[in-house]
Amino acid sequence: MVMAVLTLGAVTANAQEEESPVADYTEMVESYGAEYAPAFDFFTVSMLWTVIAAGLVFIMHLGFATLEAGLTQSKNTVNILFKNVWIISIGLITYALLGFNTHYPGAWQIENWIGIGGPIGDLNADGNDTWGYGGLGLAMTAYGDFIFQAMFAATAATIVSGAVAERIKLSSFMIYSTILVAFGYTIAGSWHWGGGWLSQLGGGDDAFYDFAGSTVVHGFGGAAALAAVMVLGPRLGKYTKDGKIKPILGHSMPLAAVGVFLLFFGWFGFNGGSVLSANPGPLGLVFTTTALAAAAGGISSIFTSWLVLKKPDLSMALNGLLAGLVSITAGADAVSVWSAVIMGAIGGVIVVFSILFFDKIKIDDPVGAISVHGVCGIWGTIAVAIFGGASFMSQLIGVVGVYVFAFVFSLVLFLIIKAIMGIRVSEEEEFEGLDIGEHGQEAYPDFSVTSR
Amino acid sequence: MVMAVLTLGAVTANAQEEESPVADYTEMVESYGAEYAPAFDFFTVSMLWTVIAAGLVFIMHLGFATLEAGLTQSKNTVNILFKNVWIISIGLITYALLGFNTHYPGAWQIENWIGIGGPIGDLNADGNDTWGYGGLGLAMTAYGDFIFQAMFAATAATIVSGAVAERIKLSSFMIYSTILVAFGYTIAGSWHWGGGWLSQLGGGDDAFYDFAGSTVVHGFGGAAALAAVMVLGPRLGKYTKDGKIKPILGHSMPLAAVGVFLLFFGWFGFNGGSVLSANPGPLGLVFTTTALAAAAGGISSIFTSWLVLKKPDLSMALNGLLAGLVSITAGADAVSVWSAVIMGAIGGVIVVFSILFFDKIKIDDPVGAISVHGVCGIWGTIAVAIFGGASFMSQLIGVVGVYVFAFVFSLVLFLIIKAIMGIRVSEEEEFEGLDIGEHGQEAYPDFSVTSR
Amino acid sequence: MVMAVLTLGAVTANAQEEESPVADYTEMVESYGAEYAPAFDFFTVSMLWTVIAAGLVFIMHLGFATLEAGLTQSKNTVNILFKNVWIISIGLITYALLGFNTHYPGAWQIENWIGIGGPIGDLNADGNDTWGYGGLGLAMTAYGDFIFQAMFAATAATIVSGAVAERIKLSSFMIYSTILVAFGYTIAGSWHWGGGWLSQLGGGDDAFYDFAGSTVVHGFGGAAALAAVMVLGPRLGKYTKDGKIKPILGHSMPLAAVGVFLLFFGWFGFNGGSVLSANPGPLGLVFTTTALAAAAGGISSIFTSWLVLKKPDLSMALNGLLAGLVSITAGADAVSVWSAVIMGAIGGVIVVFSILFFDKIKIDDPVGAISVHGVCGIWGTIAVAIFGGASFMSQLIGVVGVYVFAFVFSLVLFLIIKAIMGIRVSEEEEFEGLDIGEHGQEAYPDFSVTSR
Amino acid sequence: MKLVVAIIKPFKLEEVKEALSEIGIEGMTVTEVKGFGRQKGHTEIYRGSEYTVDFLPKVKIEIAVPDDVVSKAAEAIVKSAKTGKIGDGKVFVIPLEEAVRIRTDEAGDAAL
Amino acid sequence: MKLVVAIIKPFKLEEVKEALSEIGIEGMTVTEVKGFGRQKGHTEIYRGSEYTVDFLPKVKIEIAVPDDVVSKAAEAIVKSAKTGKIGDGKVFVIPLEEAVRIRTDEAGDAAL
Amino acid sequence: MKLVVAIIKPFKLEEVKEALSEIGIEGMTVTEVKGFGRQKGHTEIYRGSEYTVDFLPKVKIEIAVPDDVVSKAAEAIVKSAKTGKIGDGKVFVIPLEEAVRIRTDEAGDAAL
Ligand SMILES: Nc1ncnc2c1ncn2[C@@H]1O[C@H](COP(=O)(O)OP(=O)(O)O)[C@@H](O)[C@H]1O
Ligand SMILES: Nc1ncnc2c1ncn2[C@@H]1O[C@H](COP(=O)(O)OP(=O)(O)O)[C@@H](O)[C@H]1O
Ligand SMILES: Nc1ncnc2c1ncn2[C@@H]1O[C@H](COP(=O)(O)OP(=O)(O)O)[C@@H](O)[C@H]1O
Repeated sequence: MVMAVLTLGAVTANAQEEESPVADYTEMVESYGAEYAPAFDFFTVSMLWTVIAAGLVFIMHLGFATLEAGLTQSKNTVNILFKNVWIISIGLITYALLGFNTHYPGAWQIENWIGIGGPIGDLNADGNDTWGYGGLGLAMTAYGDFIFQAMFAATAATIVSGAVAERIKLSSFMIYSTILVAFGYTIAGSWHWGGGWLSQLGGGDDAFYDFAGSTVVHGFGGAAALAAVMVLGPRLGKYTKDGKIKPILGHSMPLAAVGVFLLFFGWFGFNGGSVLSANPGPLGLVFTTTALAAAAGGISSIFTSWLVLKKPDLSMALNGLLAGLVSITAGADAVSVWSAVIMGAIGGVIVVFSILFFDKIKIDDPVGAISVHGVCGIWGTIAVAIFGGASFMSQLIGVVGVYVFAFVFSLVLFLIIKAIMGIRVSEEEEFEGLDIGEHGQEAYPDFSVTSR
Repeated sequence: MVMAVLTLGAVTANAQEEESPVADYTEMVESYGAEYAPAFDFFTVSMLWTVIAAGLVFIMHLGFATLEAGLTQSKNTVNILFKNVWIISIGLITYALLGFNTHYPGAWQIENWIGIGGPIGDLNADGNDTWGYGGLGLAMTAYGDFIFQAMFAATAATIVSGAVAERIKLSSFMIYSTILVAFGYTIAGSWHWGGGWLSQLGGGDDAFYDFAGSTVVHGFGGAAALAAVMVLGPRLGKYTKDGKIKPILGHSMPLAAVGVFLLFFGWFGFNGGSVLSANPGPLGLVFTTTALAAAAGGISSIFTSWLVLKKPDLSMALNGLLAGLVSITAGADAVSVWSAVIMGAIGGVIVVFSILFFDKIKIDDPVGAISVHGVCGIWGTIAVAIFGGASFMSQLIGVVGVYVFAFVFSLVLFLIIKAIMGIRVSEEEEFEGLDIGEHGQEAYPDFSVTSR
Repeated sequence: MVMAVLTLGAVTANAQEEESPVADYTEMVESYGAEYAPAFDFFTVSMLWTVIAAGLVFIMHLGFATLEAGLTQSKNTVNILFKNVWIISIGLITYALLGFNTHYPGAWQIENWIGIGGPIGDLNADGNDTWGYGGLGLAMTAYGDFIFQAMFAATAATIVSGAVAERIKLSSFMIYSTILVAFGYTIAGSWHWGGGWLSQLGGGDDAFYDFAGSTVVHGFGGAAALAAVMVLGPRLGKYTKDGKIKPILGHSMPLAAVGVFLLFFGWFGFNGGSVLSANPGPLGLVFTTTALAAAAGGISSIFTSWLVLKKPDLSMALNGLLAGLVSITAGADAVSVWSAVIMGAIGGVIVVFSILFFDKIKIDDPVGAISVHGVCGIWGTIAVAIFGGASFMSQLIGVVGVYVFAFVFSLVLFLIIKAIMGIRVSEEEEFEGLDIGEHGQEAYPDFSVTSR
Repeated sequence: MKLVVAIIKPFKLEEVKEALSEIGIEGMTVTEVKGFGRQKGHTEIYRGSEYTVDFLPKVKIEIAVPDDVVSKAAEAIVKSAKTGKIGDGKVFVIPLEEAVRIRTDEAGDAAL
Repeated sequence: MKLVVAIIKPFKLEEVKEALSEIGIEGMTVTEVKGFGRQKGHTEIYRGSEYTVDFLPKVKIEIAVPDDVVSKAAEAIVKSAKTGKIGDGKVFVIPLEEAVRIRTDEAGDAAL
Repeated sequence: MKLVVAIIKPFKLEEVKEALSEIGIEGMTVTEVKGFGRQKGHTEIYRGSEYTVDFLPKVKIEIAVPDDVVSKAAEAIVKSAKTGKIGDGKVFVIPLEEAVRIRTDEAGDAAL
């Protein structure tokens, strides 16, 4: 083996003194034996995909921020952007502090149900920086695993953020979102990804199937959002005294569209990264089902809104794309392309009626988060039983389990925060906008006379 | 071989029960024999690049959407964003329905000229999920191939969308774009990429050379756009009765700039992905020629517009970047870096004069799509003969063939739609804006008094 | 070997006539001998990562453009976008013309201090398109190396651009930025990356440690910006006659937020690509430290600004994310995750006080570039000595060397340009805005009456 | 005829419009304005510097009315726009010598 | 002197400006406003809820003119702004007691 | 009472406001407007076509004042808004028949 490396050096005659990553790598592989080369190489490329996918999931947070900002009033835009900076920051730190070691435990406090881990240490120690991590159970290093999962963590809080926008007290939301991400999401996640009870349904044979998290991520966020909105109440002026709905318009459709396209883009990392390796077979399938479900959701929501509302509604078309994406997230690797198209298309229909329904029952959700993530999350999860061969019972149990937990956790947490410090800004602040009220800043100060 | 896997298991002592992607992969490779390891590994990394490149091409659609929105009036912004949601959605679905199997036929209806394929099936069947796809003819699975090509498909329609903006009837455009993508683009594409007559020029020795589609994608879109604009006529008020040009200003330069930078970004996937593998040699070259041509186009258009118009014009600088990109697309893998710089620079000059020219002859193209994609597409294709050793004759034939086809196809289609349902909104709607007229929505409702 | 390839062909029975990238690759590998397979494969995947990282660094330029545009007045937006198109274009061309061969010299004009190289040639020649480039010293081809480094080059000029915004004469800035990128940055870079004196401190054992460029890129830009602002003076009306600060508000917080999130996204390529291979160990670590430092910077700046300014300030939170990123850039591969968190958090505190400080001493930096890049660049570099085991002395020498050079270079260059052609627009133009003055264009013309 | 000009708080626009509707006034013209008065603007912060926003967003309503409707209109505005807090705004009455409806060339009270 | 105030449809601004130019009026001040009147706004939809946009975009033109030009100016506006469709707008004439050109301190008709 | 209306260059707003403050005027209403006058707009370029921007951004200030303050106010505006260059704007004085403070129902000079 040493000889081989020497030969390698000879081939590259102009080799410099400095260290050579390629030679190092080769030497490392050869120290295991040539027969391990494919394993190393597959590991390396899979790990690369994992970190790139993490980057793509990161950009979803910009998508959420701009979508949310676009669909709300300009007087609350600073507040919304601020919340999104907060969420991604606290989400990452919290996941390092206790999320990661909760999702990969071995150490439950309550077996299969509750286990809170501690901060991560040097994840490259003990050979975790090579293909040895998890005993080849994963084709990535522990840091790769960490950063990919960490980017998911903040998603749940972001979903709630959109639903409670334009009226929630900033400090209360900051505390709420921190606890939701730190404990709520991590616990629910551990049921599925941490080897908890959901992964053991039917003795593991009929395990709950949720590929990239229709239920565990999106459904969790949607159910938590529903509880939050119920406690918080609608925005002032949204529903008139005589029971009519008075829409409060989002201030920038371009921002909203940028948000949705970025979410679509990032979803390739969300679903594609959930393959957890660069295995060409599932990777190509997942990219294809993801894109086609989104497209089908877009088209079906366009025609549904056209039929129902008489006009082709852009905000519904945008939500339709997202609905398609949420609908395929649970089964992206388990269904055929045309099943994916049907799943996405049905998601696009559902989201239109769901938004109309929640508006009718006076659940005021400015961005449609409950419908997109919560309702389509249910559909997407159940659809894996219909189209992907998962156990219908397990899917149902999983949905009910996660949604009820998220709803109750969010409800109790919100009520406690409400009791202690309040959760809603004053009427006057709501009229004036949270930008001035909470931050003393304006999003577009230049349009005012003063800045001239 | 089984032994080897066992040994592997022994190395990773803490291996868990769960399935191991790395071990699976290794086992699969070894079932073929160790000598296939490089093939498998190259295939895996190439496939990864293919799907990432597909994601990058996807984000170009956000680039198109924001560029188009930025260069048009705010009263038409909802309409433009809507059209872009429509195009990407219908483009993907259509490509699955009949585009893919048209581009990879074997089954012509009219040999080498027209072949319309059917819907895709399970592309992972028959070993297509491994390196076997296409008999090693491609370093990607069939799904990888599909999703990458599918993202290209909608581009042609998007190009037209910009040129006909601010006056075209929505329903007519939706039908037009669907048919253009479903039949027009797929047929033209099959001539080049489906083994059709363009790929057989000179018995295949002097085949038409169009690396990533200067002609087949951009030229096609530009020529179709020209026909569409000619049928449609200019926007009201663009040309005064006394023959003067009255510019209709785009409403947001930041949106336009975001669009161009995103297109530049996505072009790394468009051209880089067209290497069709992760082969380090061409990959590095293509990234470099692509970036340098864009840069040269930006610089040359800046100075051209400065000289001609007396002021450095941002919209021309942005179009210059795109002109450089279109100009290198046909030959990105076939020319040297300094040739790329010259090609891009000439593209940047051409685009300025071309935009001025089309404005003078009253072809009203709000975003300059005909010049950027159509005219620079010709230049880029011909330039491969000058700088990259392609046959001049073949390049010419290819350009003429594709442009004439695209123009005629678009013209006939547009005239038919015009006869049946009309193609233009009413004068009143055009004055008021298509956002209110077609969608009953505003892009920036918050700036109006009512929303306060 | 030939036999092996034949066998391979046999496996894929439906192989077509056309060339097969996989077979070509396999053949190439086998021509070296099977024992080189891991080297080739690692090289291929590393090269792929390099070009993807280059794409990510490219998108940082969109981040800079939108951040800068968002934090300045709308009357200067066209000018800012234009400058950013210019910078990325000239940066790439310049780097091809003389930057690359300066950073990888062998040919100093003044040994270890100054060496200006010539234009690049065919970098794929001499086997540079395979793993032979640099004698395995790098896991990428020469084009990969080039395009990744080229994307870095323009960064320094972009940093200055933000600091001098809203008052600098366009033509003067264009000349300034070209020379800064062409000579200033390349020389400073060569000290560290070109094997110059910084890399030889302590005989190379105590070499200056700056992983991805806290000092060499960000510090360089920040110090150059400081000199530029000192020569240029503050914007009119920023400091009143009685010595008070009158803030000039940025016109769009959404644009600014988009910019920061895109910078964060691109930073994964900036730092991650600086691993210079796809080595799973460092790659996962670098992604993790980068993300956590940014998050910590965001959180600490939020609380710092809240304490100091009484309100949670969005623009400070955004700068905090960037501060965290700059703070980790020098040591991203050399510190533990919790060190990264501390480094980022301290960066987030520093940036708040630094911005306040520079405002107090009347250094008018509209976007906070000097604080974010300059001051946090110092902190990040020194922190590697504290947390990452680098030599404190070497780090100090490196910082002083690069900062002094950048400051003096920028100062002299600016003074010369000032003497020859002036550097500042007229008072009237500054009042009216540079968009009208320099470009005769408006960024948002649609909001004016005329466009209706 | 008089031109009744009211400067009010933006969120009161809807109520004022309804109050005017009730007394039969169907036409008005509205402008976004900034007001400066007893009501002081808030202090805001931008990147660490405090500054005062003097001008607060207000809405100006202009209503041309026949002489006999002036006081009724003014009253309706005052009542519906009042919050009792500083910054509620003003009503001004300006003489109007002529009014023409562009569509029909009608002039005088008939044009309103 | 009088202040002639016209509320017109936005896309008529150019024509009105030209009509005024033709009768020698060189100065005017223009404001974007929202109008409420007989012309009812359209129904719009946002995420499934219908709502009516009562206020339509209009443009207000203010022109200070000597007494003898008033009727000519009003006429020119009415003629050029007319489409005959509801919502064409109004012309109001307000007495003007004084006018000063800031640049030169000229007052009265000379200031216009 | 009079309504003093001034059309000024936007960047003079601050100075005018201060000048008015100094003579005790504490209330005013400001509108962004576009002005058309002797001062010709600049030529701009968009994608190769030249066009003239006729309307220049101006700011309109409206101040209701008691009769005896009118000339002082006009003077203060003229002095503080003057640059001496074309386009400085105008001051108009319009009669005001009534003024009401919405908050208190005070009327007349007391309302200002
Ligand atoms: N003298 C004035 N002339 C014109 N507008 C005025 C005048 N005084 C006040 N305003 C307008 O009325 C608004 C409210 O006035 P303000 O003094 O703040 O409160 P209040 O009317 O309750 O005393 C101001 O914001 C301004 O728009
Ligand atoms: N009484 C009024 N006072 C002030 N402005 C009015 C009045 N009536 C109408 N307007 C303005 O004139 C515009 C056109 O009036 P409208 O009643 O819709 O049509 P028309 O003038 O053709 O009858 C309105 O949008 C509004 O801006
Ligand atoms: N007759 C007028 N009526 C109303 N506003 C006018 C009139 N003439 C000028 N203005 C306003 O005053 C501004 C300055 O006028 P202009 O003729 O350009 O310069 P100057 O007042 O210095 O002679 C114009 O932009 C316009 O807003």
